[in-house]
Amino acid sequence: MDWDRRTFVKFAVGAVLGVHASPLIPKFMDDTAIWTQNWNWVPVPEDGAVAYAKTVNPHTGTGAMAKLIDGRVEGLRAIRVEGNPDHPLSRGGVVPADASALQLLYNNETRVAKPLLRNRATGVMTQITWPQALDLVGGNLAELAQKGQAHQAAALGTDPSSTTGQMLMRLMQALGSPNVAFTPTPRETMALAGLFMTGQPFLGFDLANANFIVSFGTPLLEGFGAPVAVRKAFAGWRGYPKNQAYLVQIEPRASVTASQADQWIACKPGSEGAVALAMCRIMIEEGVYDRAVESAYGWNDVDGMMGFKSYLMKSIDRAKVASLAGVSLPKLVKMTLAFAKADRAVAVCGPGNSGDPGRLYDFMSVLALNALKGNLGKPGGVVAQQPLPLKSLGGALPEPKQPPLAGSDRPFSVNNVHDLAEAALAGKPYGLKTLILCGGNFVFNGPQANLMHDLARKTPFVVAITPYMDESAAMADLVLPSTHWLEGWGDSTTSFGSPVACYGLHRPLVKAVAEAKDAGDTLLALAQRLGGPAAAALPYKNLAEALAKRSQAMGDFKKLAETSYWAQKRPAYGQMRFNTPSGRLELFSRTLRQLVSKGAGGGQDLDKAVRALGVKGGAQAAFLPHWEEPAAYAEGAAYPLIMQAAPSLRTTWGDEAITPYMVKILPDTVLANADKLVVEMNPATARDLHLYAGDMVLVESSAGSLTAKLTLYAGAAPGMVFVPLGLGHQAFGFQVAKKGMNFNRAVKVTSDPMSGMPIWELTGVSVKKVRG
Amino acid sequence: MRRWFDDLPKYADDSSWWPNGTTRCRPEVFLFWLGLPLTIMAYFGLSAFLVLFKGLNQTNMNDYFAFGVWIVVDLAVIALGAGAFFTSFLNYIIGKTELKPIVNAAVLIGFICYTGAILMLGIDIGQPIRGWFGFWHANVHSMLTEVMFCITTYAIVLCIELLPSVLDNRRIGKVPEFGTFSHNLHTIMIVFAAAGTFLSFFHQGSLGGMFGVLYARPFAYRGHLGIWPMTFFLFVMSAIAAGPSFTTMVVMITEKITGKRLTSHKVKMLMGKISGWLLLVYMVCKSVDTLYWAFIYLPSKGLSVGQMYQAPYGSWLVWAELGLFGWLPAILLLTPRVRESYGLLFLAMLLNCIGVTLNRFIFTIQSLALPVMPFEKFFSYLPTWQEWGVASLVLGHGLLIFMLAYRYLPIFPQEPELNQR
Amino acid sequence: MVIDVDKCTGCGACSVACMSENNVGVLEDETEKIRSITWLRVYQIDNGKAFPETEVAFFPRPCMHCQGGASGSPGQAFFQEDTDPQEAHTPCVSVCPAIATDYDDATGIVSQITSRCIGCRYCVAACPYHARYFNWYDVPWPQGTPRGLSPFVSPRMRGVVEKCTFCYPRLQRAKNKAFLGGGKVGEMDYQTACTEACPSGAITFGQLQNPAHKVHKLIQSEFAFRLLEKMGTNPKVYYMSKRKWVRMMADNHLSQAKATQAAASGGHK
Amino acid sequence: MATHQQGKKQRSRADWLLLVVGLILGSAFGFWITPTILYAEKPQPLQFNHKLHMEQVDNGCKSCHKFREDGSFSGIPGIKSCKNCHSGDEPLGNTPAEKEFMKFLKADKPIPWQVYARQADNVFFSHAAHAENAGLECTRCHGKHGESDKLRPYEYNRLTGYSRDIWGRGPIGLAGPPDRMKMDDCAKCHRDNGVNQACFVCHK
Repeated sequence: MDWDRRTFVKFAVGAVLGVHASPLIPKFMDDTAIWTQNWNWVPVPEDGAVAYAKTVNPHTGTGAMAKLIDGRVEGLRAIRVEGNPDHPLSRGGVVPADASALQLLYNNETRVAKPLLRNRATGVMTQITWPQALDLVGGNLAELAQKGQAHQAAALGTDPSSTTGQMLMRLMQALGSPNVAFTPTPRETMALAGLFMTGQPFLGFDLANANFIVSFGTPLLEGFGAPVAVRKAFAGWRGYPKNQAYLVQIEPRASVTASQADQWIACKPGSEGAVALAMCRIMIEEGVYDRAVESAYGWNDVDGMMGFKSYLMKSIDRAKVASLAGVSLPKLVKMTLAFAKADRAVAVCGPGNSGDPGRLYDFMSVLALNALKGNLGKPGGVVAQQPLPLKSLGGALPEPKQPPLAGSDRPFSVNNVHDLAEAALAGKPYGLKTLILCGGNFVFNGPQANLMHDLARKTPFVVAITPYMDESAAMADLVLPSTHWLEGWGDSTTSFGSPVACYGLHRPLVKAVAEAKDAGDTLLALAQRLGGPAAAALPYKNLAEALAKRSQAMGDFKKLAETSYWAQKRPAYGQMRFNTPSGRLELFSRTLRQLVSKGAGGGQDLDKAVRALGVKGGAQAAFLPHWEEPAAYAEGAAYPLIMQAAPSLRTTWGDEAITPYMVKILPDTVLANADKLVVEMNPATARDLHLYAGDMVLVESSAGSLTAKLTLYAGAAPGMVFVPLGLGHQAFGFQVAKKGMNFNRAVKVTSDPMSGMPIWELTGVSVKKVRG
Repeated sequence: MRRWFDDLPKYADDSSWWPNGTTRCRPEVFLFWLGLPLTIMAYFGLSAFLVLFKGLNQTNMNDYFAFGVWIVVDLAVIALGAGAFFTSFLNYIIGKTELKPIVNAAVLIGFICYTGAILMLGIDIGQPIRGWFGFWHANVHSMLTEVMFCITTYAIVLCIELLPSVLDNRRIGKVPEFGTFSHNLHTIMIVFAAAGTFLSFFHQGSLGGMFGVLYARPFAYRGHLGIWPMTFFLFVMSAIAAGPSFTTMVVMITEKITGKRLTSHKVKMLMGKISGWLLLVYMVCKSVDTLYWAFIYLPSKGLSVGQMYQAPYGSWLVWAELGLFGWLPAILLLTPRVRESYGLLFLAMLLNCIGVTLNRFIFTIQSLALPVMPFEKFFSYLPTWQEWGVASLVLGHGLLIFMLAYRYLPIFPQEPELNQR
Repeated sequence: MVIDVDKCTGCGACSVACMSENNVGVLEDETEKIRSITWLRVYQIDNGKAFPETEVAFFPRPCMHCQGGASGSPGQAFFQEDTDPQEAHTPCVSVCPAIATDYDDATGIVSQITSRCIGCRYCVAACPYHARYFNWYDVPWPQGTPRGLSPFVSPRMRGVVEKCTFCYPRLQRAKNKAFLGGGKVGEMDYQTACTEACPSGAITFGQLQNPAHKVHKLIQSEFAFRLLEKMGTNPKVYYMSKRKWVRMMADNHLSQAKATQAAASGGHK
Repeated sequence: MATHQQGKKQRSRADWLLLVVGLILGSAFGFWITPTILYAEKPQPLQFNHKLHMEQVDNGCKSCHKFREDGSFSGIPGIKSCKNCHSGDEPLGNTPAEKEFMKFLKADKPIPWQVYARQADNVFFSHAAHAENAGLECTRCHGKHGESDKLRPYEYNRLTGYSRDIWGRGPIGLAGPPDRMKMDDCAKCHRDNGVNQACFVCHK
């Protein structure tokens, strides 16, 4: 036998056949098919036992449920945030910020894991230990206190009613500093309006039971109070074949609320309050108002000063207001009559579209309108919330000797971050040496972001207590990691506009990132480190203990923590109690008058004092619900357009940052071309300015500017430019950072007449084309 | 003293490989010109690497333009390559032996088109390593499955059909086994021609069917005849109308470049006539189909023809496709005087080929560009350089194969005779 | 599924809840909407009127889970009625060459098996709703973020098509529970993530053919409609609105053809 | 031509023998490579005696491999589950494996078991549907694993990374469960029993 080509071929054929007779080929094909399906860098989440834990998102007020999974190897982790169907207000619904909360929780690239010390010169951050960090802050504060400069330390927080907020106040007060300030919110404006007119600081709107709702420029469906609760009410208003309630939206833009409303009354920006007053006058003239209001204090003239009715008759002419507001008078009259006729009608005021706290006199006007409708204390009307049964964290502390930075020139003031920053930067009456930023990311959220940026830059020692490496942390000398609300303790109080009081408690559901501590625990540790009055003012082991003490009246703490909320059962219907000096509803606020007169005398002095507080109407109008032209109108020819925000739950509402998922669902009318903010303008206005869709424009106010891409939207009021909120972060990872620009950087904050609250609803701007 | 490169011309002398009775350019000239396809291939290589390594984000395709220039080129070259099966069909099965002188060229062009198309399809899919799932886990209801099966098998058939030409190379043919094999192959070629015809008929049709079955895409959807949508037949018809034209055109271009006569003008005229008649039939059907679609089908879906053509894909496309590149070449090709003129014949065939390419472009891109939901936006699409790079594969590897084949294989049996001095 | 357009406030909670349920990733640039994977996309529409008559509404658009084959379906054309059941089928299912997607007759859900998908995108081309999304990119998961991923939905790789599944894994788990308890999967046991999340309760989910389910009643309403009904895709997602312009916007109408054409060419200067 | 044919005749028998030899060798090569080269072993972190544990518990496999309340299946029990019996600081028996185990227990560290029956991530397998609803025995798919007194070595496919149990230990790999747990086996059983075969029944 020769071993030649033919033999070899036979052998080879045999071998090939043999291989095919073995499982090699099909097996290899099969394995290859499987192999092609493996992409090793695609994560494989671990399975495990599922559990749900109830909690409340303190940023949105939503009753949430964390879906937890207990993996055999990886342990307990949260995989989703869902709605809590048992929560009386949000009943299972969520907003995007809730549903995507895990993206802020689980991201090593944006969370602060350990205390960090920043070198101001180089900007380099170095990790330090907690004791070192506490020594640094404690030492700094102690030194100031020792030198009698405690007042030159200030702390900024987000929510004064939260336990952490209370702790912050007590700590600073014990230290001897009057400077604690919080984010201004419409809750304060509402509290003032309520106090002045009814003596009740906690007023809410019984939206769910109303069947005729008139909303005065407040974004009911884009972020109002607890957004889910409002939506639940809204859902009840809709129906087939006819809607269950009639919603009227008065605002300059065809927003979601305006579109979903049964009627949209497009008005000039800032004229909403005037429209409310015009409605009052129409109701009076047509005789369709609740006669009980005639017994209110200030219905008629008092003490030789104008009463509400006289004011309306003198200054609010329906035709004039209609033309001033740019609305059709017959439509307005028709709507007013329908409002008056409806059995459960309510007029709603609230935060502006730009997220500002609202104008005091507008709120008062809307309250007056409700009073005329006679819905105070009625189902579907304006109701007073039961105060939350929360205990104080301790006895009263001595008042600091120095006057506070902000608001000392006003008869009453709400300590807010903006005024504090303005005063501190001006050095009037003194400057700051130490600044503690407790959450809130003020450098981004402002309200006037440029100002907060300057404050952080110019204050010698800045401490940021934050879960994230955000814009504020980036400017701080010392960054102290705090917990995300899913991994730490904390609480939240009744949201704006809610008809019932509602307390939310969140507890640690998953293990906190590295060395993060609850912000409250950090404050307690600081108090311990400082010792003396500070330690005495906050005698708690930890935040949980403080929470337990504070919420004692709500029952067993452990149970409360598991339920996650406490809520007033039903709105307080029935005759509203008026805790006013007159014991009646006050259309002319005696409280306000007394407060103002305390500083000034009567007559001429009073008028002067009132005008000094920014009330253009003088003493005759100052104590009445009345309308004043917004400051943005007076910006002059250099800023001919009016800028307002176009809010959306897809961007943000409140102090928490936008999440990657929220960025992802932004339409291209908000964010376009990877990183361009998009602003809206009416096509006619754009034509007048020789601008076209897609142009890059510079929107400039006297306080700052932003560049953006222009989109034309027929639903935008002429003469205005609408800017999305909450974009333009420099932090929060590649999915969020460097997208768009920050609305708060172009905003000009002004002082609300009388209340002095910072307002920024409208800003005078110029818009011109730029290259880009 | 002998220098090292003195022997080079001897080594490079490849004249013994040239087909019998032909002359070819000098090796260095040939090598120089090889640079062109190699450059294109390098461009392709870079683009393909980027696409395979980084993913399809290197292209400008998106969820609205799920198909892009690659599919257009694929469809176009497969249609243009139809000359292979149809010429083989006429030659081997119908017995039109007059076409013999051009069959080899047709098969070669078909081979180039099909292999190019398959390679591109492999890059076009998001998971190239799973490309074979179309066979492994085939869905028999999908037109694309049919296309995949037929194209692949037909490419194999084309290899077999091309094999005799390779084996007939002067040097290879001298190996006795190869010679015998080649001879045997020639005798059974009719079987492969039949198989090729069958396969081609189906995949040409299925390519059209791919669009015609998209019943939720009003631009592409067409009524059915049996289980096949009208586009099935229209695609077959347009392919066999354009294929012979393209084959002849390539031959004519080669003639111009090489300065040699490769086939007699009679053959070309015959090819032109065949193309012309087929194109005429196709144009009649296509026109009827278009009218039906525009005036009966679309209105039934609440749409108007006007909506179908929006800038930049305006109504000029219809006029171009049906008029300038449709009826015009049909009439030209059917005019004997046009066929007799070398230049005019070329022009008519060129118009014909552009027409079929345009048709494939319209079906691929415009079908997708048209938003079906009334509130959707209208998008347009422009390929990236990477996409052009991959798309240029057909050109690059086509040139390369054609140059090599022309130089070494007896593709044109009439060449020696026509170029006798 | 029935979506009440009059209740939808376009907040996007459904979309985000969907993404977190289904492990959808986020790229660095998501403004390129034609490449951005949003299983449930909320389309904003407007009535095209000038200020102050402008009005907007939203169409949340999940996968329609088309059944195909109902009235007005393909074969009404030319030569004969289409009798092939495969042709009168879900537009995307019949075209897939690798059986990476199927139509479950028991549930009416159109599946998508991404590990089978070869990424040819033929299904993407077939879907008129743009409900199918191709993974153009590798999904970047910033460090730490995979901890928040759900084990019930397999994350996808680059180069495959994915889409809304009506949260099928939720049915799988609901069935598990039913098997153990011996009961049946009730209406509320299987609800999609978007339905649960919607703060205004605009989405209702259930079995269309089950008279005991809410959706069954809702779709009888004169205000109920579907997207592109004329195409014959026979989708399982219904919409409701009292507003005529919204209902008109759901399909192509010859009367509107001219207007949309003008608008489209106007928008593309 | 003639010489060729002659030569062929002369050598034909031996040639055909070689074909057979080739066949056998090729086939042997195939059978050898398939398990030997293709699979690798990984040690289990601990030894575990199923038999011994089965004697101690009263509910069979379900004593430890439990169904959770929501109908999901716990799979391999976590260390918490072990603590139900191994509650004290002292080992219950005196095997070296248990001593090793006590280390994990004391450190409260999860035991990194290699899972023989681990399917791909995109597989949804409902134990409730099979063990409860259809009433299948565990052994139907898992064989006599529960009666073993020690853990066999864990083998995995070098190419795919999956456990050898999925493709089966049989040389041909056509055995079906309990030897094999491939999708084809799932599909076959579903087909045979008239169970829904849609993709989403078993995929996620």
